[in-house]
Amino acid sequence: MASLIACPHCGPRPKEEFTVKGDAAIVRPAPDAGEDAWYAYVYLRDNPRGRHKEYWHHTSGCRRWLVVERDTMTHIVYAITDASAPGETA
Amino acid sequence: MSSYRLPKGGRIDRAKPLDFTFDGKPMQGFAGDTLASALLANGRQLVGRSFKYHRPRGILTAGAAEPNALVTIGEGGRTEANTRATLVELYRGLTAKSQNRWPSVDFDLGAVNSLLSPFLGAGFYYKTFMWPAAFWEKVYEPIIRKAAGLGRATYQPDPDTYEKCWAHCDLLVIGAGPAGLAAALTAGRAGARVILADEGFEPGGSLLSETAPVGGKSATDLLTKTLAELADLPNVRIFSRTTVFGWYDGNVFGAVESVQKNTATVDPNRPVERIWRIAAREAILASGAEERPLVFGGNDIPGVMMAGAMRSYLNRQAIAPGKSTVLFTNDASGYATAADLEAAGLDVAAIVDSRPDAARTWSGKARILAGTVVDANGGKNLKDVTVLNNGRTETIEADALGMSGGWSPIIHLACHRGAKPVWSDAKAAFLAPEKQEGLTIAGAAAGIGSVEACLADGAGKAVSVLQTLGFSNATAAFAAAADTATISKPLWRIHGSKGKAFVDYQNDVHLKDLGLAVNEGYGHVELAKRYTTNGMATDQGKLSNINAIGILAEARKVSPADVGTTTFRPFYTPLSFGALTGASKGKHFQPVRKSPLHDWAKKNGAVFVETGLWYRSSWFPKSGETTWRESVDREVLNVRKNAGICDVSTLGKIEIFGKDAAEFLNRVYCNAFLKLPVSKARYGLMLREDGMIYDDGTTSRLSETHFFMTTTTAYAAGVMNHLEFCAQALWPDLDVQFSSSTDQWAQIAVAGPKSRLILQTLVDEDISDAAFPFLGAKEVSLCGGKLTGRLFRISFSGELAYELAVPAGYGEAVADAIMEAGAPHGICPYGVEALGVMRIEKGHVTHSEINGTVIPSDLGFAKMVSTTKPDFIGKAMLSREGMTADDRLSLVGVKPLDPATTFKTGSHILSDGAVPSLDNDQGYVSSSCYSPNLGSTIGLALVKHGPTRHGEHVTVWNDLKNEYTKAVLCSPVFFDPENGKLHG
Amino acid sequence: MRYSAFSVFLNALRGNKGWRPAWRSPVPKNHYDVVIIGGGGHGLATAYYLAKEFGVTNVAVLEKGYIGSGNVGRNTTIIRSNYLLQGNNPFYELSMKLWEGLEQDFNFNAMVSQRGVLNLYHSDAQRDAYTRRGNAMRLHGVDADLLDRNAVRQMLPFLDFDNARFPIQGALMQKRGGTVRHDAVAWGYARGADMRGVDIIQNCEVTGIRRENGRVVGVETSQGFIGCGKLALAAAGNSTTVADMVDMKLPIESHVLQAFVSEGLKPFIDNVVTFGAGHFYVSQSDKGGLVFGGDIDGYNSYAQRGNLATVEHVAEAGVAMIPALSRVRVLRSWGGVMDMSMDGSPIIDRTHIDNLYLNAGWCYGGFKATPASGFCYAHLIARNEPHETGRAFRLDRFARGRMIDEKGVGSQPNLH
Amino acid sequence: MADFALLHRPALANAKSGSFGAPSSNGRITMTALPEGHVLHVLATRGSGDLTGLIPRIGDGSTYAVRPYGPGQWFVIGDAPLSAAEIFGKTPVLDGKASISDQGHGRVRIGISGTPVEAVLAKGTAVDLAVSNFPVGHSAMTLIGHISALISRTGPESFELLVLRGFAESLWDELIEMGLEFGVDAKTAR
Ligand SMILES: Cc1cc2nc3c(=O)[nH]c(=O)nc-3n(C[C@H](O)[C@H](O)[C@H](O)COP(=O)(O)OP(=O)(O)OC[C@H]3O[C@@H](n4cnc5c(N)ncnc54)[C@H](O)[C@@H]3O)c2cc1C
Ligand SMILES: NC(=O)c1ccc[n+]([C@@H]2O[C@H](COP(=O)([O-])OP(=O)(O)OC[C@H]3O[C@@H](n4cnc5c(N)ncnc54)[C@H](O)[C@@H]3O)[C@@H](O)[C@H]2O)c1
Ligand SMILES: Cc1cc2nc3c(=O)[nH]c(=O)nc-3n(C[C@H](O)[C@H](O)[C@H](O)COP(=O)(O)O)c2cc1C
Ligand SMILES: [Zn+2]
Repeated sequence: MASLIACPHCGPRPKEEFTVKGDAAIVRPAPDAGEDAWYAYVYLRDNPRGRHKEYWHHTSGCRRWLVVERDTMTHIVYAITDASAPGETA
Repeated sequence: MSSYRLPKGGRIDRAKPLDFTFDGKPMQGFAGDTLASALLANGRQLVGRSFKYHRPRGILTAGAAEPNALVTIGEGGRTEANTRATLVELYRGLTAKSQNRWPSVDFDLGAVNSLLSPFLGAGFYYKTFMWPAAFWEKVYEPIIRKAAGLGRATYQPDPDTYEKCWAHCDLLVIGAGPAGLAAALTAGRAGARVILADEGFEPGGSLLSETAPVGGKSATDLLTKTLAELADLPNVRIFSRTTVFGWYDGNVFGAVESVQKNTATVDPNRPVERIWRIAAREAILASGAEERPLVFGGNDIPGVMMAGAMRSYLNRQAIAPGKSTVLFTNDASGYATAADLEAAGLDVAAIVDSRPDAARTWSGKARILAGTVVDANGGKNLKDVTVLNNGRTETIEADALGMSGGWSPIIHLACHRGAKPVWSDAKAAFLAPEKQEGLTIAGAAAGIGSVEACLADGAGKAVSVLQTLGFSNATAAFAAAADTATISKPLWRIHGSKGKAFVDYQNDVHLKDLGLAVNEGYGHVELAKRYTTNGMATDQGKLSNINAIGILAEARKVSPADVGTTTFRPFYTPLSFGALTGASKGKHFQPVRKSPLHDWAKKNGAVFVETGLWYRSSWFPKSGETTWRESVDREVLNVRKNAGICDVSTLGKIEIFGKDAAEFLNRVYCNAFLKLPVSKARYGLMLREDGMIYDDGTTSRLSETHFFMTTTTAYAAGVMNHLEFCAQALWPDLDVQFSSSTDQWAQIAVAGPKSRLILQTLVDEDISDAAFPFLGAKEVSLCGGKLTGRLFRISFSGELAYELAVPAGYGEAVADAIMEAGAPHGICPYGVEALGVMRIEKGHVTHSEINGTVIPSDLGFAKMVSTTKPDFIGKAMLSREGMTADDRLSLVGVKPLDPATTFKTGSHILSDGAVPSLDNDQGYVSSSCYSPNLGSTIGLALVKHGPTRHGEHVTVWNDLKNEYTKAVLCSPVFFDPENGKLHG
Repeated sequence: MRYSAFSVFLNALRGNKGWRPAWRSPVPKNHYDVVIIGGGGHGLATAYYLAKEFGVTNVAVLEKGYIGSGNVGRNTTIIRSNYLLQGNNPFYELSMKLWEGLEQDFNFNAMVSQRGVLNLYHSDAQRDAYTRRGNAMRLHGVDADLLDRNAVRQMLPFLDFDNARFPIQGALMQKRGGTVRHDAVAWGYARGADMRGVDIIQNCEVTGIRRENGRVVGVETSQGFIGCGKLALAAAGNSTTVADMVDMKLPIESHVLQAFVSEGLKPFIDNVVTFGAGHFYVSQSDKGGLVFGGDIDGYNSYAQRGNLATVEHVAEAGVAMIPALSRVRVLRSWGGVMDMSMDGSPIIDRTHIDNLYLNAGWCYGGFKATPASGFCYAHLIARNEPHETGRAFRLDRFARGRMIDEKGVGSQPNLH
Repeated sequence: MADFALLHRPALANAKSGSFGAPSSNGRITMTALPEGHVLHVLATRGSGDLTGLIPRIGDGSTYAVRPYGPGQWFVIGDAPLSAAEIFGKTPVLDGKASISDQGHGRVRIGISGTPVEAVLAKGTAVDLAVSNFPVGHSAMTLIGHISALISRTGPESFELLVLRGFAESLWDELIEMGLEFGVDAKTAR
């Protein structure tokens, strides 16, 4: 996938400009959420076949963390948003 | 010139003769020849030997699918094995050699394999060579490996250069045959940005060898006119000699342009090959169709050729295939070739047509036999062919045999992103989806036969693609036309052959191998491929796969639709490492990052070491010093006695701004930062969310809302990304911003008892212990206000020490000034080696210890982990059982009992007298050095129950070097444990 | 039919008409004692050892494609046991020992070729890490040698010793490491299992797992329901998908790793060599192709194909290591979908359902593990008790803080 | 240290200088090490709104002094070096809406121009530099080969690159190589 990722701030850029971190669907639990919640956050993944959200950092561009939503089987990209404002689609 | 070159005709330039050699023999061709056509012109049909049986092989095709005519071209570092003669544009001075033969291509001892072929059937090696067990590596495999491969590569480095580029367009058209030209012209006229790529050295595709009129006009005129118009359109770029090798996600196409593969005198200013990554909004694949060979006995004898290839050689390079030619066809193509041969005055002995019901409108001289060629006969060249005609066998003398089994659309690229080809009974071929997101197939690649229909299809499809791109004005450059081509029922194999009937020429897979695969349970198309190696040669089954599928279908008694194809994968044709590498090779493999003090260090005699992309100064040898240890020992002793100066500019530096900066730092470090006073530095530990230490460094507060963080050199980029992640993704409501200032500051450590004295001569403010105590951090004025810098009183060496940051461009001037000011005090420059020694002496950890599997308590930092902060990265996971278990490896010092003995980093620790075993493994030495202050090797080690074992005798075990050192575990702080010097 | 030089000879004289299928294509039975999901190396090896070593023969291996269509059929075939950590090292050594006798054991020539694996190092820090690793290996009796620059140069003079951006300082070598003909491993185990009564069922995709009273009773498949006494997952790359059928989340992500083969060349490189200053490793197949690979593409993927950027990255490292590769042409690239676990190490364990077993998380290194994995897993399934050697590969190790993290990069799978 | 001479060492002091590559006289590439003046990295404070009107006020008023490259991030560039005090003096203009990080030494400017300049840069960056897509005055932070840099178009056939000091020489060398086929005149002297 991702020969080009359309950064909402910079436009289409090649994968080499980005750093990928992983699942963006998981939410960091509250500090006191308990062992299970933290174990799930740090270690367990849905790893979906199909639509998946993940974090990409435009390291060699605008240095924003993005949430890329794409299909893990076809690599079709549905949406790319800034991680700070996940509601908006560019 | 030879009798094979016709006296006139073709697109060659007879005014430009080109000398070349084949197997050392001088030959001549013309501009416009390929190596293959030039070899044919010189009467050379036998050009190679097959992989397994070493069968003599000739030129089979005129294009990318060539399985036989593989030669080694070039000399020395330019040696290129397995090069398809059919794609090499002839040039003056070309040297070509045949392959996989010994002693010569005409007489090859390897051909005995052919006699053994009953024993060497598909997969024979899986069933034997197993006994005795030791024989595989010693006897069998070496023999097999010796026989492996076709050409021989060179070990010499490549003298030429390569590069990689990006290109952008609205429409990429792949293939400049009629369909592609029509599409490009249509799009070009509409004003779209167009790239038209074709692997040939002349655009035109099949038009280049077309003699029949197209739409009533000459094909050549049509081509010339179209190319001229395209050349005039500024928005159209034509990439000749450019093969599109892969279709990737995001509609990026990989293409390789051969820039200087057509010359023996390479211009060093230009690359020999160039990769294009083409970002196309839309693409049209107009790659044409591949003619199918027919599977009959002896179908590999030199002289047997694809009918279309024969036609192409005849019309493009004026080559006669032989004196007497037979055409064996299951398709109209054979007739077109026969007609052109006769028109050129050549003798066509017969046209053998396998289609019982073929409606023929043949008006030529050659007789037509309804039937099949069952065997081609001959050794190193074709002598005659055996034809089965209405149950009657007839032998026809011929030195050339053209075959056509119909056409397969070239859909390779259309399947690179997962699309599966679907069998079409109507087209008797596998077709890819005609339209996928970003890619449309046109022309023969979409199963269209006649030229007019291809032109119309290319133009029409371009119009609809352009409409989706918003070019609503697009109009087709060619009028609609019905496809007049007929499709024949496929003929997968010929029955009744005596000789070996090859399916995959290069890998010598023949009919029986596929039968065997089915019998043995490997009938699935993918298993058959792997078991027989059909389709795995350098041509990737361009010719063989379709017939193999048909044969498997027959053997399994199913339709080709049920067999399906194997997976099409990049690359469309093999691609050189050099092209893929581009300019990033040798010393340019990765860029160099230089410290602002690089030249200062160099001038002071530094020996450099690669550290990531940086070069860091390792040590500074003085004349008379013969080993690095001498220099390092001197530097260490001098720093501890007088003073030293060290370039620490490579440390990561991050400016952190914002009213929530303190809160932010409090969350990313495990220790407290909220209340760090302005003008103070603090050592911080940054954990990962799983509790492991990620990085360490000092962070200073320059104002309420401005912090300055340092990271380790190696983790600078990672920490910056991490901070941005935390700020943008985890806590977007915090007001905090980051600016990397690693390159802004030349950072200079000045350490040693005299460091204050020396620095005070430069720093305008008072830096006495009272005014500027340990962990002070502030902006300072230098040299009477000439410059502003930042001064930090921090120490990695354990000495009274400072780090002074000055704007990078002034780094050298300031370093010189410090050297000058320090000269009377005995200052010396020191490198990272001495730094390493001093930090080990002090028990300070680095990434040798912080290796991603340690938590703060492992390194004695338990107290740094805040118990009061509600949250910080890594907090939650620290309480797991395994993180609190007391058998974790933890930090100790280790030193040899006998200071004359030594040990190395990476040695393991065994309890005194314990048998070496993993169970007895107590840990390992993570860092070690010779300490000139202690007069002994010392080390830091991570050992089970480490801190409780000070004083215990152990063996430091380095079996790799047969070094087993008696040692004692001790405190990791070897030097000045009271920190007297630090506060000095 | 036993395979031997003699049988090849005999059959050749009879026109090679006598060969029978290497394994049957049975219609699935209604019920098996053990059903294994996944006809890759591990699933087939498990079946083989269940039958051969533990006498459990009423076994079916269900494979959604053809056997070997997964990673066993698309890996770079490297075997080695040069592991660092206590949980890994003995396990991979057990595997190496099994490789060493495998062909005679299952009567199929898988071309186990112990041609030596060299890991180059380019810095003092890398040398130190290899010293630690090599000694860990030696502690367990595994062969390891630390070569200096000259020794490497003697063996591999064609590496870049003169113009390298990151000069080669030496290498950690395991002589017993090498390669194995990947497909033959699948085929050999399949044939061996089949001969002992195991049903190998291809084109049979498991689409659901039926449970009654908290126990697995069978699987829904594209060929209908198949009952089982015990169910064993061995669906490398798709483990989470199958686990999801029983609502089990795993510490695993699926990632794609690409591999490549060059055009066939006369003998060019004898050993397996791994670059230390970039992502590149290479060996030459017995056919003559240079088989090589690099880093994973880095994002979750269930598509068996990769990215051009990664291809370039690998080629760049390749030429940095062996400049003469420049004129060698790459023939084909492909991808495999792997389970990347959160510490880079595998899982062989029971699950919260007491007749459901898990074998997963092999990352890019599970081919070499095939024999030991099959053996230990068969032990676990047959005895309901982990084999001594695979004991550390527990599923709960993350929750317990007992990760087996060779690389030390933590819970980010794309970094392992 | 009264006699201390505050010598500035340019980042490209030792970089290659002269004419390289093809001897053609038309369509050559010119590379120039631009003055190491001031480079201010300006970072918007959270929630500070649209600052497009504000940022130019800390610049020197020259064309293209302000180069936006990401949300809330700009480089403000000029030929004159600024002291720490001068930079500090600008902060009131920003009224707490943005912070300034001095990058005057951390980032180096390279000018590159000539008829084939787009073709040369296309050997490094995936940004579509066609003037229709990347007009004069446009800036983009991107990778050029393996090095990241801010590309700004300053004319139909001229660009400026802003690169980290430590990488400047490497990028300089790479640009020369990329231009060889057209011929390059590289000037480090000012
Ligand atoms: C490119 C590449 C290179 C590698 N190189 C090496 C190497 O050099 N050395 C090394 O040790 N390791 C290597 N590996 C890793 C190694 O290949 C794998 O770890 C190992 O093969 C995994 O085990 P397996 O053989 O059982 O997997 P697989 O062969 O993938 O078997 C799993 C099977 O399960 C099937 N399956 C999945 N879901 C279902 C379902 N629902 N129903 C039925 N069947 C299902 C799949 O079709 C597949 O056939 C590499 C991997 C890749 C991708
Ligand atoms: N039944 C048939 O399909 C059939 C049969 C016989 C002849 N033809 C003839 O074939 C022609 C078809 O025209 P067309 O335009 O579709 O095809 P074409 O064969 O004329 O042109 C295809 C061009 O694409 C190029 N090409 C292929 N793959 C490429 C790649 N990956 N990268 C770069 N270039 C690549 C080839 O070099 C060739 O020049 C017509 O003249 C038609 O009469 C078709
Ligand atoms: C060790 C090894 C060697 C290979 N050698 C070749 C080869 O010589 N020719 C070839 O076409 N493919 C070769 N392949 C690649 C296969 O054709 C195929 O691409 C791979 O097994 C993945 O399967 P797929 O492409 O069908 O998905 C090889 C694969 C492996 C794992
Ligand atoms: Zn961006």
